[in-house]
Amino acid sequence: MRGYVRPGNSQPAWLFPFVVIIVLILSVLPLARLAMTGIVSLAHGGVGAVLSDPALWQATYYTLVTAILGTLISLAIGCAFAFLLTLTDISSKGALSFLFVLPMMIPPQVTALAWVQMSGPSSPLLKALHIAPPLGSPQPLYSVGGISLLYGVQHAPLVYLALRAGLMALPRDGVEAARLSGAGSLRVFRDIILPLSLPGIIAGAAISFVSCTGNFGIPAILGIPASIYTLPTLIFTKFSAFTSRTFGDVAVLSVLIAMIAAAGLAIQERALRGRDYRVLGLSGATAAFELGHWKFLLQPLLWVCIFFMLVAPFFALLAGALVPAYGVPLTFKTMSVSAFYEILFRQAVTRTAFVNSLSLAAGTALCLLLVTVLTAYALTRRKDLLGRIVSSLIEIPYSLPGIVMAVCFILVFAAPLPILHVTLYGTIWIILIAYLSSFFAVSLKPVVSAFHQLDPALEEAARLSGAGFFRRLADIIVPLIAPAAGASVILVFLIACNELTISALLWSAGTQTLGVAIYNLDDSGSSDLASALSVLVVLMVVFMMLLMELMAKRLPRGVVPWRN
Amino acid sequence: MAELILNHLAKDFGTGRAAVADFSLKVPHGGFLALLGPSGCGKTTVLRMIAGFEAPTDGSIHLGERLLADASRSLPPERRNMAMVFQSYALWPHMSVADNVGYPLKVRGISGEAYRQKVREALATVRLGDHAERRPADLSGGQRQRVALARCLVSSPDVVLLDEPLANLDRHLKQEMEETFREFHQRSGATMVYVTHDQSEAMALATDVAVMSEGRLLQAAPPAEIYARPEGRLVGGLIGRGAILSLSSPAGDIRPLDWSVLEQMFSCEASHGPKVDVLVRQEDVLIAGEGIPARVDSILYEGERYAVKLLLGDGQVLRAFNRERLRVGESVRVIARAAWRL
Amino acid sequence: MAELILNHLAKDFGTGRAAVADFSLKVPHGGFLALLGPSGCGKTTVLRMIAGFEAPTDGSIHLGERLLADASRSLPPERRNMAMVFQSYALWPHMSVADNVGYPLKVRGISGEAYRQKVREALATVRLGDHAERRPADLSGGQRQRVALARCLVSSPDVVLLDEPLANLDRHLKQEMEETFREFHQRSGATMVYVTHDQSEAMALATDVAVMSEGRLLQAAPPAEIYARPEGRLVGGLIGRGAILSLSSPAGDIRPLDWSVLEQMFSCEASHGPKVDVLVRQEDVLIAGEGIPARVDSILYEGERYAVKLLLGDGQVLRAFNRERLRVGESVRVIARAAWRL
Amino acid sequence: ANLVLYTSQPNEDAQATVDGFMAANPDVKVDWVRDGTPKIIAKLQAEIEAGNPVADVLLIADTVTLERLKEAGKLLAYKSPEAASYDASLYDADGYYYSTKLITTGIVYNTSATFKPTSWKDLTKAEAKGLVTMPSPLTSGAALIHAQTLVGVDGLGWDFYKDLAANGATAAGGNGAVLKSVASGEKAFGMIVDYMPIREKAKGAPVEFVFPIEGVSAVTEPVGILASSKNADAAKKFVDYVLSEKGQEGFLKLGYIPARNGMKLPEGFPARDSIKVLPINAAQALKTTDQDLKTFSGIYGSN
Ligand SMILES: Nc1ncnc2c1ncn2[C@@H]1O[C@H](COP(=O)(O)OP(=O)(O)OP(=O)(O)O)[C@@H](O)[C@H]1O
Ligand SMILES: Nc1ncnc2c1ncn2[C@@H]1O[C@H](COP(=O)(O)OP(=O)(O)OP(=O)(O)O)[C@@H](O)[C@H]1O
Ligand SMILES: [Mg+2]
Ligand SMILES: [Mg+2]
Repeated sequence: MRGYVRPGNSQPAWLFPFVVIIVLILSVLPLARLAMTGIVSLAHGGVGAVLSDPALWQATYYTLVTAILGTLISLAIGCAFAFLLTLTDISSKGALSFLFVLPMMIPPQVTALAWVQMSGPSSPLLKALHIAPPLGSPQPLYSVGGISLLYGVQHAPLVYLALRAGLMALPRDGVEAARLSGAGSLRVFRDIILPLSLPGIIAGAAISFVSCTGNFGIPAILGIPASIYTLPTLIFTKFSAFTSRTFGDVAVLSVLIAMIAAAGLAIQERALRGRDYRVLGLSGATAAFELGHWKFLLQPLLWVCIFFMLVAPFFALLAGALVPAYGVPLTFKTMSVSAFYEILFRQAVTRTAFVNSLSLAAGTALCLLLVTVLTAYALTRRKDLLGRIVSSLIEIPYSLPGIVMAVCFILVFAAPLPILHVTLYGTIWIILIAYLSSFFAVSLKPVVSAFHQLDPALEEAARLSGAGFFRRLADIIVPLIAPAAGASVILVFLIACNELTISALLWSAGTQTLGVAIYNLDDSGSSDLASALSVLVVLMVVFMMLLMELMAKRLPRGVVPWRN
Repeated sequence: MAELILNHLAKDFGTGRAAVADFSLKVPHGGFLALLGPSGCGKTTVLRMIAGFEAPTDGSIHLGERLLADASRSLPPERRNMAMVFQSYALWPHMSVADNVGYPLKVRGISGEAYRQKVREALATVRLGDHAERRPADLSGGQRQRVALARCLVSSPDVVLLDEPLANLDRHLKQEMEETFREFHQRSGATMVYVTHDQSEAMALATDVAVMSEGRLLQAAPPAEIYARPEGRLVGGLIGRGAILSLSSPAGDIRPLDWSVLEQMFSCEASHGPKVDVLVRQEDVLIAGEGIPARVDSILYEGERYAVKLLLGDGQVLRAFNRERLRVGESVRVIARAAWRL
Repeated sequence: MAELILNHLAKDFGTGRAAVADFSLKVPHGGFLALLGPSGCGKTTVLRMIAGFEAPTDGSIHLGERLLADASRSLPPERRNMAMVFQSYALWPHMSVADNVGYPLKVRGISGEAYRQKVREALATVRLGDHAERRPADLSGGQRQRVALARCLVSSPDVVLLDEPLANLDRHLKQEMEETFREFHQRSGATMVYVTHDQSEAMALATDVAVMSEGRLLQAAPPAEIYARPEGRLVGGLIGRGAILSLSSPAGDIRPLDWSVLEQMFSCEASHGPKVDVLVRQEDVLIAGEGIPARVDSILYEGERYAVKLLLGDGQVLRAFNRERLRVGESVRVIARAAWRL
Repeated sequence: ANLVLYTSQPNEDAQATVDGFMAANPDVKVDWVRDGTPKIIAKLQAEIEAGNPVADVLLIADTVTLERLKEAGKLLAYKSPEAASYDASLYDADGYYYSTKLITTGIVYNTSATFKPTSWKDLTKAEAKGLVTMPSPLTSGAALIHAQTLVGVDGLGWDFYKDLAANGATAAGGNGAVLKSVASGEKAFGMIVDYMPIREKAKGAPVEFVFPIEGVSAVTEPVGILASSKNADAAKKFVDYVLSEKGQEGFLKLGYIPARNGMKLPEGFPARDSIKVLPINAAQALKTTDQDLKTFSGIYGSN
């Protein structure tokens, strides 16, 4: 009986097993290896000690609170931008959305420091306004609120990108029907647009939440001075005082983080369950709202956001690159471009780091796109427990701090692979695999939510045309979810470009990445060089985005997120 | 509520040809206008402009004294108190059937028992009482269309716009729904604009029929009038069934022609005098023992009767109905009881 | 290519009532089956099972010797070489009209001039030659439907499934498209299954008509047969127009009844003997000076004629056509040329 | 295979050290990996756990860490002939590790500060209220050693840290963060490792470094060979090199205080005998590390 399939199933028989194997390699293997090590190291007792440590529960509490608050803030900012820039007639949309994606390229530590300086006693902004607090007054950002705020700012572009794709699939006539029913713009927004874009919003919230639980940079800078420890910073301190129990402690902490992430995922599942978001009939015409005089309020507001999220930190970076040392005031006399000169023409490491990071980021984004489309396809057509387990397994690596994932991968790959007898450790490939594992969730989210909105008839028509699985994937499904796929690629690319901890632990001579290079420069006191390199990275990303802009005409509609 | 006035309305999507051009029409208060025309002629576009989804590129729309839209400004759809059945239904996939139908009420602040009562009634009228909790995705095509219908009629709109609202319903339901429209129209006094391809629907329901083609209004008149006295080849060809013949002009300028005149015209030599277009309705052609000779070109079974395509001696086509099956190629003689000079 | 066999087919969506139940039917090789039935009766579901989008919960589908699907396995749609016009069109919004139409060819590896030629032809048949580069979103409803049609007919499928393919077209286009179907059917010899609500369409095109209701097959027969000899009230009511009367049983069990028999039946006292259902077609009722008395209950203008609803003395309804307008309430006498005992 | 060095020295310093070594030993090639101490240790431990440690030689922050590795049996004992020129307190008696330089932790202040601190206690003065910052022992190895050292000094102890906390001092990130906030004027005073402010001052930053009168703590960037090394011979050469006069001069040039006796001091430092280095017992410190960290976060958890 060749060629027959189980009834009611549009996926080839191999697809789900294939997804399971991918997840086994990328998630289960490294996590299980850490769990094993953890169990061994705790074999002589000590679980009790870890679990009864009040610091642990304190950290869990702070992780939860900051992650939830941070998610809410990033949802607020990201949704506002997504809705305004996708659905309304606000002007300079292109520029705004172009700029809104960029903050992801500024390392969180830089943003955090820039904000600390902006809001602290030496803030040029506050000084100019004569409201600078006196020297020595407590820094308001060193608090749960500060951490959450920065989480929000850092992750808002994630929400924006995840949501935008869904908004583009909103059927115009559904909105029109609601308006004709007498619903004003706000009402239509609440009753029709919001519920219909729920898959996108929830996807964005989930990415943001999971990012928050795994973030190290922001709580390290803003939390530690106020003794606010989150689970990632706590894990870091465990590593800094290494004992025989450390792996056990880290495993326990990781399980906690994983549980928080899985709980988030469960909430997400619940919120989406039993609903139907398939856009019936023809999509292709997108909804549009006229803002009227609200424009005059909202437009400047968006620019203010951009200022705080992008311009201010970027100028902090730029200023740092132009002065020879910290604390030297930036004047025409002190200003020098020698840092740029040094980075561009003297440091050999710069070029390798650029090449490594770009190829790693591009490789990760593209590999993940492929895997993601297949996985999302398999998962949205499968509603059973196994499917849910697989999706949580995909989620966990991204929710863990980079240092944990890096350790997992060292544990798995430091020894030569069995049978093949090759050692991946120390090559660029292990970083690639670790990236694939870590960013799988980021890449998956927008694509899954796009699949939720797809009218199945469109695929059915292709099947009846005789298109086999890969054929219709390439011709119909991928172009239909193009905005989501584009968002996914860009998200992963930007995050991977900037990645630090994983590559820091997995790198070796010749495979250092931009994140590592910047960190090392900064760590060794050459903050001017570090800033210069950061500025160059941002400029490079801008340049590449402009290149995409040029290519945009040949790409399916909606792929490039700053074009309408 | 007042007269709906379309004033030199035009819409150009920038595709090189205007979708609607110079469209002027008045629908009296409480009127029921049927809009007919070939596919792609701009009917939906006219409705969308009335509803306020498209801004006219030229001209204006008034409801009584009130300006609804012109090229520079436009009242938003939610302030027009209209209702519409969309050609694509435009149901909200995240709401149940009952919620879809009840939404216009909810927006108007109706709730509680009054709300439930109205929704129940509306669903009962479209025979979907027991599908209230389903999702639109789980409905058949006709059921979706009925949900859209129920949603359109549930509130008390001033103007109701119907874009082929019965296209996917079977004959029985269609008749029932026509009855519902008639009742709704009488009860509410709303002005209705109805796009359809089914002429018997249009004729049965409308107080006025407007025929358009390629974005332009060709003729607007009450149904019996437009059927009996169509203006021009296009309207003649579009309304009703029949054949347009090119015959030599009869004496005088009388337009309704009877068999005596027609017989003369048929018998005239082809070269004689100027030609005029004459519309001969299919039901007026009788296959009888007498009259002019013709050959059966093709027949089509329609259940009730056969539609017969006849070829006249000079190669022109004539159409007739016949209760009996004729043989293709058979020679017959036909008379035309009546005809209309276009 | 071979016979399409539906064998005790059933589909239950778990909504409490089966969408299709115990549906058995054979469509001969090269046959043209019209599937009629009220909205929501399961027509689309049958098509979707034939195409392979839904798995039957019971029964099986064969194409000749080849099993297409049963409850446990199913040949995927892409290996069935069928084509379908979806009720919702299912056009791909990211492709131009030409790409939409050409996709089945592309998948089959046809390219170059042959490809362009075929696409051009298909678009020309549906009168969309000059819309080739548009996006589906920029088309009118009828134009979208025509794109779906062109896509369906462009390749050489073994089985063609048409789900109300002409619902949104005007009468002229509809006729042209019917012509196209007929031609395509003759040329390709494909087996066609055609869902429609328009009976004259069904009668004109089909070699067989199947009538279903609530998921079950009621009757399948050639058009003339099903029109002349419907089985049971449901089919009698669904096919054609007319009225079903409950009259006292005539002598014998002859089913076609003529006026002489009918007159007797009408004149019998209501209490006499057992009742039978008698279908009186609307076109068979003549309003004449003679016959049984009736009162005009309502009239409906249809252009060509008026549809008249008559009330008999005992309150039963009879329907007739009339060329002239009658007054509501007027008393008339009618005869019925023929009738059919159901 | 090449000799693999794991180090926590800054990039340029590591490169200079390796270059110097390779110039002296042209037959040995060195691959080096640098990162912060916690990360490099996490990496090393994970490799050990996986059964394939890659590193041969470690050159990292403090003796406490190497003491821990020694106790876990991960280090190779090697008696370097150069040890003779070193103070006995600067290397392990069994030869498991040798200190290579002294990185002291003292006080940095912004030149616009209201007074010049000379003693640790000055940081608890009212004029310094809310203006003091220090690296957190939880992120910086040197800061941990520093705390453990100061706690052992008579008259300072944990009470000193409590007074600091009461005076509004913060414990933030690493040494880099302290430098940034003092240099930018956000804070006026900080505890910091010596070379950072001295280098920045040379570049023009408005900071000044002082060696407090009570003395300074020091980390000594010890070098050690891993027991699992497959290049033990080359590793021994490396150890000999960094301890040799030539190797020590390299550190001197980079701006560090060499550990070897009789060496000069780098530019910008006061005379060697004016710097009082407070002693620390590595083995003892190791035992109390956990407790010390808890005590510390106990104090700074309440502000
Ligand atoms: N996915 C589904 N889930 C549950 N019920 C369904 C689903 N699809 C269809 N149905 C139900 O099955 C019945 C048959 O539906 P189907 O679409 O086959 O009707 P149809 O004969 O094509 O009607 P129409 O002429 O209105 O298109 C309907 O009552 C419909 O509500
Ligand atoms: N958004 C659009 N952009 C460009 N052209 C459009 C757009 N919408 C409609 N058109 C074109 O305008 C013309 C009129 O379209 P409209 O939808 O009004 O036709 P219609 O009379 O409703 O036809 P149908 O009976 O097929 O629904 C068509 O030729 C169509 O292709
Ligand atoms: Mg239309
Ligand atoms: Mg259907």
